[in-house]
Amino acid sequence: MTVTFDGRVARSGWTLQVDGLDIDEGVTAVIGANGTGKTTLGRAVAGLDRLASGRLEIAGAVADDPAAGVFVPAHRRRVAMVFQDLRLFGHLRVIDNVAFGLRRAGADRAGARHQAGVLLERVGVDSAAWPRRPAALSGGQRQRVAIARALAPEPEVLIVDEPLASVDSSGRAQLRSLLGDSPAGHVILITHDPVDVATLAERVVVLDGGAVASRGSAAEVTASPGCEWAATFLGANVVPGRAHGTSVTTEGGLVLDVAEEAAGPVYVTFPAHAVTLHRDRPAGSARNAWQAELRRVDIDGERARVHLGGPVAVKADVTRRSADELNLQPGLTIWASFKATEVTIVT
Amino acid sequence: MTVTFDGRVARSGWTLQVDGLDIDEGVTAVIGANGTGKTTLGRAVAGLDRLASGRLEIAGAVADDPAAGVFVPAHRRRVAMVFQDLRLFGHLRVIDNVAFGLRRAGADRAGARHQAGVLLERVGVDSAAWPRRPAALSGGQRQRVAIARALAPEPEVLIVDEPLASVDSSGRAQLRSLLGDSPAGHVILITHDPVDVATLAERVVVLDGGAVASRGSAAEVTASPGCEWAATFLGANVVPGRAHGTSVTTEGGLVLDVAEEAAGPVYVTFPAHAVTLHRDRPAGSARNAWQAELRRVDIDGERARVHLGGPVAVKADVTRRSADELNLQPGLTIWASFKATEVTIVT
Amino acid sequence: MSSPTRVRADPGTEPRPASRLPVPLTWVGFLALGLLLLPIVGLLQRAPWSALPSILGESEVLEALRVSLIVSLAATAACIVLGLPLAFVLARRRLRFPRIIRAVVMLPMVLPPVVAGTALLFALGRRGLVGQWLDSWFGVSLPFTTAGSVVAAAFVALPFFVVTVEAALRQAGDELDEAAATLGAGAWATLAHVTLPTIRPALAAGTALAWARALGEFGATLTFAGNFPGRTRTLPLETYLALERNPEAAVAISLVLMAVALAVLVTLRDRWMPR
Amino acid sequence: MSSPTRVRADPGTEPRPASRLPVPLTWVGFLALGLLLLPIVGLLQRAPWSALPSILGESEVLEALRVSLIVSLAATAACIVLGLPLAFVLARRRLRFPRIIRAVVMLPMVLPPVVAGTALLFALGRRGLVGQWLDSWFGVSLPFTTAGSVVAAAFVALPFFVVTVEAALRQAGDELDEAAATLGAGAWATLAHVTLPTIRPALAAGTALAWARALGEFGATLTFAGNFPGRTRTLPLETYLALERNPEAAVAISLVLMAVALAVLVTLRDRWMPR
Amino acid sequence: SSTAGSGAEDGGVVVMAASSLTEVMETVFEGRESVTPLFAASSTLVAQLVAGAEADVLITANAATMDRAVAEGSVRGEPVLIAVNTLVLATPAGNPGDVTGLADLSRRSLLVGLCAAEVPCGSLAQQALSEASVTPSVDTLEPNVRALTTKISLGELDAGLVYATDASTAGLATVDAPELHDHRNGYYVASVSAEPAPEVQAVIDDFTGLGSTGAEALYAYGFGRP
Ligand SMILES: Nc1ncnc2c1ncn2[C@@H]1O[C@H](COP(=O)(O)OP(=O)(O)OP(=O)(O)O)[C@@H](O)[C@H]1O
Ligand SMILES: Nc1ncnc2c1ncn2[C@@H]1O[C@H](COP(=O)(O)OP(=O)(O)OP(=O)(O)O)[C@@H](O)[C@H]1O
Ligand SMILES: [Mg+2]
Ligand SMILES: [Mg+2]
Repeated sequence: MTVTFDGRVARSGWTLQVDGLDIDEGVTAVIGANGTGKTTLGRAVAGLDRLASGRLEIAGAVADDPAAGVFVPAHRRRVAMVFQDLRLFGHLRVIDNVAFGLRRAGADRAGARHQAGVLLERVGVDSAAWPRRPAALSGGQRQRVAIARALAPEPEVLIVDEPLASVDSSGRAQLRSLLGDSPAGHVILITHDPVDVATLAERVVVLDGGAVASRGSAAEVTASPGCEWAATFLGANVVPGRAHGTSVTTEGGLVLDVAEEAAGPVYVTFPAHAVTLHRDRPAGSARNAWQAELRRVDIDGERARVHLGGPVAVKADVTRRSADELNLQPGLTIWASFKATEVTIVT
Repeated sequence: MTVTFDGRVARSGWTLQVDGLDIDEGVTAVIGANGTGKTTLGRAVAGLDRLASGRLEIAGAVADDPAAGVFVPAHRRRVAMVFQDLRLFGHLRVIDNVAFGLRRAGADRAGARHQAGVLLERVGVDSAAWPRRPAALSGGQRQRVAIARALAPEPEVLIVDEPLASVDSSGRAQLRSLLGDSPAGHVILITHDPVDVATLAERVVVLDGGAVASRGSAAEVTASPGCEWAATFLGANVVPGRAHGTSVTTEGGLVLDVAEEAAGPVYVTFPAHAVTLHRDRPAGSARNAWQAELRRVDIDGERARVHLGGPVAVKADVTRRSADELNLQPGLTIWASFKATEVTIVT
Repeated sequence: MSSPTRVRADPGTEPRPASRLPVPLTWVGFLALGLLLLPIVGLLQRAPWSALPSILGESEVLEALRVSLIVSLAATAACIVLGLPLAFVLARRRLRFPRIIRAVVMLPMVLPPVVAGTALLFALGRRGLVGQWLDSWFGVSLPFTTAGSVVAAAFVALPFFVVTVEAALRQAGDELDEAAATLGAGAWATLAHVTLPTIRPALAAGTALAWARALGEFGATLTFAGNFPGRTRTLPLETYLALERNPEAAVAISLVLMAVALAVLVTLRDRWMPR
Repeated sequence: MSSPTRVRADPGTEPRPASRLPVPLTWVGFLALGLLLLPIVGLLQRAPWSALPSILGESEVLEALRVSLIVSLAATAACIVLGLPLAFVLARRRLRFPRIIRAVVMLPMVLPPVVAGTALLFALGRRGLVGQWLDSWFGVSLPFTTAGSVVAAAFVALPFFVVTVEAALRQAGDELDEAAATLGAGAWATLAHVTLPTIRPALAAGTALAWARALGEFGATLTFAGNFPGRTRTLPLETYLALERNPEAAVAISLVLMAVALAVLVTLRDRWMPR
Repeated sequence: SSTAGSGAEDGGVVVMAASSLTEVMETVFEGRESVTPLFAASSTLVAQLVAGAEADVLITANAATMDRAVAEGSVRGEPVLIAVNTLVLATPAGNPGDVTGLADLSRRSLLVGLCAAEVPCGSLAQQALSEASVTPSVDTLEPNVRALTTKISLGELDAGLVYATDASTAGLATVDAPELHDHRNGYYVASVSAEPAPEVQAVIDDFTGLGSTGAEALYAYGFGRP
């Protein structure tokens, strides 16, 4: 079963245009900068925004097709959504918020509450909080309730819009595995957390400016992120050049050895963590070595992301410890290298 | 100048009790599991919740002291807050949301809007969005507006409650540096993001169950996290034992060598990344080596966190690559070791 | 960090600080309450307390009370049944001339009650626009019946309900409705389980307003439905007639009216609207 | 994934799908609108269109219109000035007997207008509870003055405003007020720049209700303030008197009343309340 | 500062009159700037006087309300009967119910309205009907004549007993009913103060003196001579 999105959603002054996007079963991460249309995409799939043109299919059935005059309303789509702004029902107790979808599907009150309790336990909301109104919960507790509420009716498609943003770190691991094991056929996971992408996503869709910039497995998208933002997000370097056999000449004149043969204009992509930094010219097998100027270092926990200028603009991820050892400072001239086997060629 | 918090905030059925917490200038991160009182602490400092007893001082002036009958209302405290649920003014344009605090401080409309525009640019909200209502923004854009709004009146104390939760990764770096450079004397940064703690916080306060579990510099708190949750969050191991000279006998009977002298019951703490894993008994100087049972492996991006059982329950952080090389599987018996110099002793 | 405010040292029962009202506002609020109560105190003060039992024991008064309750409650029910949909249409549908339609809804309020009653006769009377067909096709004639009183009371009370509820719907927005839809709630379920509970304060207010208006209604009912004991004579009519003969009795009957209103509002309204 | 619904293929102008109303509800809504309009159509149909210009040209009618506008607008202003604080006190203060106080506020609504006027005389008349002191200390006497008409109209209209606004305040909560406080807004600034704009639909509704009620008010004004041309004779009184001698003229005057109300509501109300 | 007329002080005269006299009074006082008429139901006028309204002359549409004003001490002058109004049996134009006499009021198929017993036209009607031994099948007891005439003229009622003056202003058809001839209601005038100022007395005399303009206007309008 697949969700097929091929159409346009129009807002005043802004448009999301998605051409032939197939979302297969499993977890699909949707990433992109703020305001690129991730939430809009989710809303259209859920039936909260209408297509202005095109066609949306869910599991083989047409859900929205303005030309044919078909529109399946949200409540008939079996698509649940965890909203970015939560939208819990303020007048209902926490347990009844979660039981809401079950009740609508016909469960009796006791049964629905029982099941809701099971879910609340799974998302880590203490039973002391169940009879309270959402307003009497902390932010993270509320977000957990929102996740439980969307899971409850066992939807076919589960759209989660930054579901872990204010969940604490231990809860995150717990909820991640919950989402990974979700019985929903499709989980559309809108996220700004690279860890979500790395640990959960079987597929990644990159949105940029209201259009799909890239799609595929995490590795494919890292290789070909489609836009600057995603490249940074995924830690990929994208270097344009011209291929001749197994070498590529970059615009800056640097000749790189690659493991694949190609010809003509190509992009050489390789992850930031594949780049090694050295004080002196590296010995050994790595032929792709060059002298670069160190532009900036971003410390990110135990990891340091080093931005290099020179013949090619490249990012390198090193451990914080080696950054300290190398005494990396902006302005420094340093050797960079990567192995030919780490490279993907995109034509 | 300091914010001194020494008191109790009472909710129905829940209490935050903070004894003599001094929050100095600069960025103080407040961390803790969901529902431990981080937001409540911020609200009390902002003047949105009252102390039930005790005393709150901001920059030397008493802001709340129920026994003395003193309560400085929120609007006179020069304490701004970025709310976890944003609370943008729906009836005002984006630019006027940001100009709000400036207007209240006496700026004229044009001047306030000008300054608001400067701030909106800094937080990365496109000028096309300025005349819109917040409802017509994406989630991340809204969060940026909330940050700009709180920064605008140049508060003495800036409380930011998970300000980067739904900001995209590139925006996060930008906003982090903005918060780090904030002209506010104090930034109280409530966060679930270890990167915020690592990159921004000069001081860390750990809350657990409505009380301060630990406080100090990031290193101090990592050494002595005060609760299981923070230990995990900060990647620290905390092992109880009994010290005699430079060795500590754990409850499980293991004898550890440490670099400090101590006597009596102590905690041995060391970061997870200080633990090395080996297939075979390690040679060399590391005397603190033992055989452990591998319980679980959490893959987190390029890092793998390995949970070990055996004489001591310990977490070890290794690269994903070495996890693959060692072929770490739950159930495996493996050697663990750390260097005596990596250990801190807490009595 | 200037001028700390001294407050009562009892934070446990204090409202949250931010919701504190400007002090002069509170004064004016209590002043307004006092002004509102003044005429009622005046009425109480002039009430013929000693004659009260005998006046209120009159079977006519009890009968008028019965009619009043039936008519006002039936009219309130009609207001809810007709007014809720109308409020939804006004708040949520794209209409062609929204301003005009919204203003038109309020017109019955500005008509002097006697004119409102006359207008109802023009429309639903035996010779009225629609009434003549009701009469000749179904043999239904509204004037001089309890049903007619209900129609008249509902006509004057409906705008109050509609306007109050419509405002609340606009304030509430549709975010929660969307959430309900993604959880499988159809239009009706969303209405019943999400939208209406969200605007409950306004629903209670609108219902109370409509009921109070229907209970006090007098001119339109009289003009459209007449005045016959046990059928169309409500307490306000009884009061009006008593004024002609014995003003003291009129005051006494008004007290009954107020007591009934107070009892109903205190027991019912706050049941729907717990703090 | 069952039974797709056929819809108009014009999504650009469609309302958002989730805010679609149940179809029968929409029907009932339009039915209610029709029922509400029916009597007004009846009135229009019987209006003496040919005699209209001469009736409306009478200086008395114009004078009554002037008095009506002055009285109703002044009464509305009084309702806002007194009613806003009262609504805030009811919604935001901890009161000792909240249910009773809230119910008491609605009592003026259930009093038949004539009784309301009598009650006002008892309280504020020259021999009244407070009126006697007003008279002997300040030489102020309200009955038979325009000020008296304003008092009477405000007394009957105030509850409508208060109840509507109070409900909206409860629905709005105080989250945004807190945000304003942290940005340096004191109680007044928060009120003006945050709380009131947030409940704007209800403010507009309450004001419109109060104004319409004051404009149509008749019994209490007549009883308390009398009926003097150019001073206390409002359009509804003019209508009432016209009914005694020339019912057609009464219909004509009612039309003026409705036209004025429509004009004011259409131009003003939607200015405060853009969609 | 305060009231409608401050009587003798400024030479103006405030006349409170029952609202059924609106039209006549406006004719009578046409061009007399010093006289200010105020209209309302007789009972309302009395309530206003009791509450301290300043007026010089009170004209009520029945004896009971005038008596009450006297009993309350609000009226000190001697009430004088100035006109009477007779009950008639009125039907809508064209007499759709084929009413031929008082006895028809007991027909159940007819929609019949009377005034409520609390108001003069109602008590008069009751007297007349019981003297004629007619038990009417009543559908409504209107609290004032105006409401009753409106309903008859709109055809909502087939018949009713109203004052002759109201029947003629509203253009109702009347059916001759001899049983009604003796049932009349009196209009009374009285000075509010015991010693009326001359200009106040002049207004009263205008109605009480034989052949005076006010009284003639009343008769011309359809009221009966006392
Ligand atoms: N009205 C209330 N009644 C009872 N308990 C409440 C109420 N409001 C909040 N609480 C409880 O107070 C505790 C502290 O809440 P707080 O919002 O300060 O947590 P937090 O540390 O900010 O958590 P999070 O990371 O989830 O935002 C929570 O356990 C919450 O359930
Ligand atoms: N009512 C509106 N009028 C005009 N533009 C709008 C409106 N609502 C949203 N937009 C714009 O639509 C774009 C897409 O918004 P969307 O919420 O889908 O972004 P997103 O990818 O979810 O971003 P985020 O990561 O910030 O949540 C944004 O640029 C936003 O400014
Ligand atoms: Mg979004
Ligand atoms: Mg929180």
